[in-house]
Amino acid sequence: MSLLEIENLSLDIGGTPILKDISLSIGRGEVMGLVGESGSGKSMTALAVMGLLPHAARARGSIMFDGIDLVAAPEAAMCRLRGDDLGMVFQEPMTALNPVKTIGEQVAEGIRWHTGANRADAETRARAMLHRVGLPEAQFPLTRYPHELSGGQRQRVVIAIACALKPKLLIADEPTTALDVVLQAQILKLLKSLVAEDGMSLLLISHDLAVVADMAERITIMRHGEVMEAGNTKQTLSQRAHPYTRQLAEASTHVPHRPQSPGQSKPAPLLQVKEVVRDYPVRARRLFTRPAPFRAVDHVSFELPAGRSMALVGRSGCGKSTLARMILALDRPTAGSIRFQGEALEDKSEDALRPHRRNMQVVFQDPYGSFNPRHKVERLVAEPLHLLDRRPSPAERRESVAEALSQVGLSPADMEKYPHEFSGGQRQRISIARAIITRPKLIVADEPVSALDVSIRAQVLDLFADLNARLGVAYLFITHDLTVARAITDEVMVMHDGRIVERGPTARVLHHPETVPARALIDAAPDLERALQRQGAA
Amino acid sequence: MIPYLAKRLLTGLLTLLAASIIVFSVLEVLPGDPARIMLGMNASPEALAALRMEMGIDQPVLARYLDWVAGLATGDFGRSYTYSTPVIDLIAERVAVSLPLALLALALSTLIALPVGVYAASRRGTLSDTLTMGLAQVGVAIPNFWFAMLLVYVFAVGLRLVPAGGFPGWDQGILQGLAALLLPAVSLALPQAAILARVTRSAMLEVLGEDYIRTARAKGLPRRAVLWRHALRNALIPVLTIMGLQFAFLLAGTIIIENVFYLPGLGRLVFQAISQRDLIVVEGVVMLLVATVIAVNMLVDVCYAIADPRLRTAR
Amino acid sequence: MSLDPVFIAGPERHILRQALSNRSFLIGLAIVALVAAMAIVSFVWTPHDITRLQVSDRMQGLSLAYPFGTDHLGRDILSMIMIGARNSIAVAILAVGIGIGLGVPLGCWAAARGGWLDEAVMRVNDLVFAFPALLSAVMITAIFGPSAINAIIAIGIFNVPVFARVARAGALAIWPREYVLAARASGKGRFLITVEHILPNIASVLLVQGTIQFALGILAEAGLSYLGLGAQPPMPSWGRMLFDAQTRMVVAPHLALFPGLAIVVTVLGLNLLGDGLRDVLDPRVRRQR
Amino acid sequence: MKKLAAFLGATAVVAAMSSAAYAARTDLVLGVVLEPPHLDPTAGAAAAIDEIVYANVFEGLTRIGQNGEVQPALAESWEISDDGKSYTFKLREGVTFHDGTSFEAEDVKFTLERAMADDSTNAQKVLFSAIESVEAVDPATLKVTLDHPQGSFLYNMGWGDAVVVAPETADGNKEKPVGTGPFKFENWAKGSSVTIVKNPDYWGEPVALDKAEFRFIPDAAAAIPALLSGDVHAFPMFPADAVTQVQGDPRFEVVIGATEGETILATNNGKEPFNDLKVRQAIAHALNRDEIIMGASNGFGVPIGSHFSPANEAYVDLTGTYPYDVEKAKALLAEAGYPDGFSGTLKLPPPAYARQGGEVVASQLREIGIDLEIVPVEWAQWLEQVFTNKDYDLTIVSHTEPNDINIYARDDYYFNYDNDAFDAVIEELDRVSDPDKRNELYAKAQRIIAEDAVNGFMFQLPKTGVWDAKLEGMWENMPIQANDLTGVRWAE
Repeated sequence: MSLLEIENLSLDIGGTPILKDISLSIGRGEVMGLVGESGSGKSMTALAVMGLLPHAARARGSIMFDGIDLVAAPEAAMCRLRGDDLGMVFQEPMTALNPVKTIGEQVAEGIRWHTGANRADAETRARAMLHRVGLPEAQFPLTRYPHELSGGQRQRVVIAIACALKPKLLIADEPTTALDVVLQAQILKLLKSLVAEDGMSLLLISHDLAVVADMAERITIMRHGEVMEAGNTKQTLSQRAHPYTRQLAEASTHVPHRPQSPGQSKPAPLLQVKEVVRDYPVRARRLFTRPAPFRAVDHVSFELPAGRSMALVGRSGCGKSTLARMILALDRPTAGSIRFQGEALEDKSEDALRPHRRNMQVVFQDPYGSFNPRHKVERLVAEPLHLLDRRPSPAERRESVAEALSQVGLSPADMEKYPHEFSGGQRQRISIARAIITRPKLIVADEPVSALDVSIRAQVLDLFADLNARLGVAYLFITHDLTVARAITDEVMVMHDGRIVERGPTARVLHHPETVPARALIDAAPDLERALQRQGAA
Repeated sequence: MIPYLAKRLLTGLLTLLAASIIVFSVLEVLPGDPARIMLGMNASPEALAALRMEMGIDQPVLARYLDWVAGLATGDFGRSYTYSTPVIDLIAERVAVSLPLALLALALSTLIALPVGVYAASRRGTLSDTLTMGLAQVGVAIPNFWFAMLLVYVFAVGLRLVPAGGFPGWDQGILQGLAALLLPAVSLALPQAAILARVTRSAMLEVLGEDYIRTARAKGLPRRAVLWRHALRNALIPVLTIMGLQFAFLLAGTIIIENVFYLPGLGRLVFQAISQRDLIVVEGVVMLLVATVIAVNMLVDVCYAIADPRLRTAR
Repeated sequence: MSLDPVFIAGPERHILRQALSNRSFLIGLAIVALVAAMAIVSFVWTPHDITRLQVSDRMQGLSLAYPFGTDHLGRDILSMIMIGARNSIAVAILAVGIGIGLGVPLGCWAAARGGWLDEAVMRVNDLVFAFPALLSAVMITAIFGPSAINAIIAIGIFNVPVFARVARAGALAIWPREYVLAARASGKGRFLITVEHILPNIASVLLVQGTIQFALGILAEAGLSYLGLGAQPPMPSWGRMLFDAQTRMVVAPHLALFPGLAIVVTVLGLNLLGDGLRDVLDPRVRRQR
Repeated sequence: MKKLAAFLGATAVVAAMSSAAYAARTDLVLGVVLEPPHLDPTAGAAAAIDEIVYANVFEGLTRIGQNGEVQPALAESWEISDDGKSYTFKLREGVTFHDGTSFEAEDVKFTLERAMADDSTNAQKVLFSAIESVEAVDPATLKVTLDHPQGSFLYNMGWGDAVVVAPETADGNKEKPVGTGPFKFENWAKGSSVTIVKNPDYWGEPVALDKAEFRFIPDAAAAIPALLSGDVHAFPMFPADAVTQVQGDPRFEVVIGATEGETILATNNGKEPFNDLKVRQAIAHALNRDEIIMGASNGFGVPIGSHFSPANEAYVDLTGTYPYDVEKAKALLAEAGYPDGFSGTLKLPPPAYARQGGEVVASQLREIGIDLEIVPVEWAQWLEQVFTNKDYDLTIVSHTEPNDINIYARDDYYFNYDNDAFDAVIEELDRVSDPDKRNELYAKAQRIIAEDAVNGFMFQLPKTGVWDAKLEGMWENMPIQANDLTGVRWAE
């Protein structure tokens, strides 16, 4: 008999149906992957199991866990199960821990609550558990507060809390989505070993097929609150019997078609970065001693030829976004020079920058945050027209906006709408339309697709490739995601601790990394094909 | 934390200096002659001049300012024009009423507001939440002096439970003193409690939506334990902010209540000193109140750091 | 993955629909509209002429001719409350106007420039905050003499740092947003960005704070008039009516009852309106519901 | 909740205990409106000083009795020379100050010379202006020589500003007054109360009270609950508005007496259009005194037609000089060249009689077309703007100094009134000491200013005393600013 048996689970929140007749089972000691894009209902399924649904939610059907129906169980019974037999790890490690309690208290709390152990015993067990998740007491005493730990370390604490009492079922809801690839690999490894050692069952929820393919024996694919397909991981993902499964799998390995990079001859450099340094002051912790500044960018030099597409890859916090902001002249370097079209930017006034800004635009990561929600699309897309020396008439303005919108595959009629009326992918298209309206020579794109679902990401990448070919615009992609680099760049630079450690043609760097940081990034990157091969070998 | 506090102390002192200039120059333009007020309609010019010299207000402005600031720095607030006693003694007598009153009111308001706010937050959306918060809304809207008038007529005049006003002095016994401060404290505290309860509730609601609350629930803690062990302490920051503001208000903003209950507090001292043009007293009290606000703000900051470990290192 | 975040504000009809289904907004709006209507009607009509004293009719109880009775000089209380509403509303609105007019530009400026200027503006703010408000108002009126205008100034001055803080905090939260970066990348200066992007997005917070300060302004005005520092006779004000009433509370409690209720109801209405607006406009609260 | 109830219970017990000791008491709590700035009556004008210390702590050569009559005090008797310039006082013997030092003629000499000195801060220096020299003949005899006869000299010596102080303690009287009276100063809780206790070494008849506390209750509204709750036993000047609230209550006695306070609509006679007699007459005709009294002091107070107290034997009723007549007033205004009226300001000091009376006056003058802007002022501003700088049109104020009709003769007084005939009457008054002749002159003076309508004469400020019905011996009238407690006792 399986440990968890969900049968015909339906759920609605305030009358809106969220889950429709979900059925799913997990055996003892089994790892089940639950995959779906946003809005597929995978997180709600997890919360339903935990009994932590929002107030207005109504569930029907049954969730049998170890012989108990969780849908019907009273709150007191659920409290006994949660943290003891059921553990859960959440997506956002930065906010999942109570900031005012030490990590020791937070791990020990569940132990004391369920076992009635005294403080000392609970702390001993907490200490042991933290050691197991890779936080040995020597470096991470129980008295540490969450804010003193990094994101990856915090996620380890959350895992320690969830696994402290060796639950029968561990639910991990996108446990690595907020972390960079290297940390992701480490956390996944940790989860794998804990599950194996303690014989726990694991329900791993992810939007990333590659992650699941690497971890799970069986997989369930959800969409719009319904189960599309379920079965053995390797089989399901290799055969791709269900059209949606196929769509997902293909999208996650999608490489846009690009005409051969324009001319092998070296065009003139569009952007030249020389010995750029950016320091940030650090707040004094002690009176009278001024701490050394934090160096975010450390003597970086490179050139970007016109019309080329280049990736700047690195782990979070390596300084790549700071560098991008300096290139965009939104921030000034502490030392060094940035030349665009042959002219230095770093000492120009805002007025003198105008002609350069016209030729250099930006696309941001967050398609939600990059628009003023109170403006219509027309005004949003037309914003850079402000840079033109001659103000266009309203009619000309509308014409330009219409043209830009059609170039990104939207209808000119969309300019009358507000941004919230669009989906995430469409919004990223609007942001690209805004970036190309002044016909720039360079677009700096800061993680332009990492917030998008896989199928939409593929479409947006296609659009980037297409614009590169048609308009000859050069790209600088800032990303931690190697699939993006692989898909549409000619060259890759790997950044680590403020320095560029490796640089070369994309294929060469991705297949034969020469430096340790580059290799770490590439090894850690989830890859569906490789994962399936490994699954086959196992 | 320590360098941060040192910086705060320094800006606090600068603020005080700026305040002293403002207060002094504002009162300098205040029309009215303190000597004339003392001696009244029939005073002869010589008598007026003699009194002005006695008060020291015949000196030039700058000399008087420097004299006064130098005095402040050494704890000498000068001598009252009208009472001709040291200002510091006058203030000390009044603080002995105002401070206990403010503390009593703050304690009452906190004791009422915190449980009510937490309770309402934990019962969000229910009838009892709607009712308590509705009452709190009304409480916020009641002018405290009107409330005080009603309280006096019910509890002092009608039921004769407590004195209608006045203050017997602490030497008449602690209990007597507290009895005299009870009604004023209640009338000050209730509107404040209504505000604080609303702040507590919304701070709690905000915290209850945080991820770590879900983590705590996932550990198997029941709602009540989560509420008191995890949510309350995190909700304290906005609550502390409001309490700091309220304390400053209670110490200085009670003129009206002091009038209704004819309590010899700081507010009435200033009010009276303004009308008698006893400027040096006004200046002294205002400086003291400004200093108190600065000190309370710093204290609140320290409380923040106690409540939230992130602030111990972040600053 | 999380659900779509609710947007700060969409097109206005969206908000209107939200507002019309919000209970506190509706009740608050109704009360405030009633008080405003009373004030407006009083310009053209009141039940009695309160500039003509009928001392012989003094301190009458409730009757058909005088629904709320008469005061110690024989004036109709209802008429006085109606005209007093004018005074309360005018003082509070203008005081809020001073606060917004000075505080918002100051706060936005501080947020846009940052650095020492920000520091300086905020320190001046702290300085004003450190002054005991009511006492300072008493001093201000002692210098310039008691009048409605000076009450407005005294209350308004203390509104400035409130709005400066709110505007600055709001602006500081908007500045790092990507659409501001995009606007900067489009070459827009601080002023233009503040006008086009910052102000519209902090408007809702300011509106909510505005209703709160409005309510506080009415209470403050009542307090000042009670101390005799607000509007002067023959212009009636609620606070002074309470002051006049309290020596007569035993024989004529209605004198204190109606002006007090007028204050409570008006402030309550404004606070409900503010709460409702916050629910409708602030996405964070809305998500919690 | 239980704890709260227990706490309330405890406070109730405390309250009950404090009112339990009720039988045959010898203590008294008196409510007074203003806190004095200090307690030296010879160095300040504030009535609040005299209201506490006069006759209780300090005594002068003479004293003013309950009905305004001059009585012997520290001077047992006196002789006046025939030319009226020389007064020989026989002083009481065996009198000591509260600090134990004995009272002698030298003390009086010191007192008078201190008040007359150039650097004197005595608020009523004019009282001593006639004195030429003071001589201590022997410890019990004092001779005062005047440079001209002064009919009011003995009365002047009865003022609070003329009380006798000891040279040893004079400088400390502001904080710790030392006098010869039946009560000794005990304690001053600033902002709250002054306490005086019985002086066991008093020369005269010992007082019945052991202890009296003057509690400061500036707010009219607070006075009522203080009285009703039994916190305060007596208010010599209860807020007039509030008297109605206790009038029917058998626990209290309400006594409406007279003060020396002529409440007038003071007029700037030196300023257009008020320098025109017709305008002033128009104003006089427009004032309805009954309504004003009703509005200003709850109907208490006697209408007056001139600047003189109805309690005084020289009083002449002149209220009919310019009777209330709106049509006549309008006609006079038209005659004066203001058929459509004019506008002006009405400056009102803080007391209720002024603020509330002002609203009524403004409303009445509006009837004849005079549109007044009400400008409330603090006393400080009133003294500066109105009294000193004469920057005003109209103001309402009560002149509480006794027998002060002579202010109309003063040059440069804030009324800006100048009438030689009136000045002559006052000059004569100063020299004449024959009572009949004096009364005649007083009547003449009253008529002149009434006919000139110098000010709007409204009413005599009432003394609205309210006290516990078991209290005896409280003063009914207030001929001077004082709360003489020498005769006050609790009924058995």
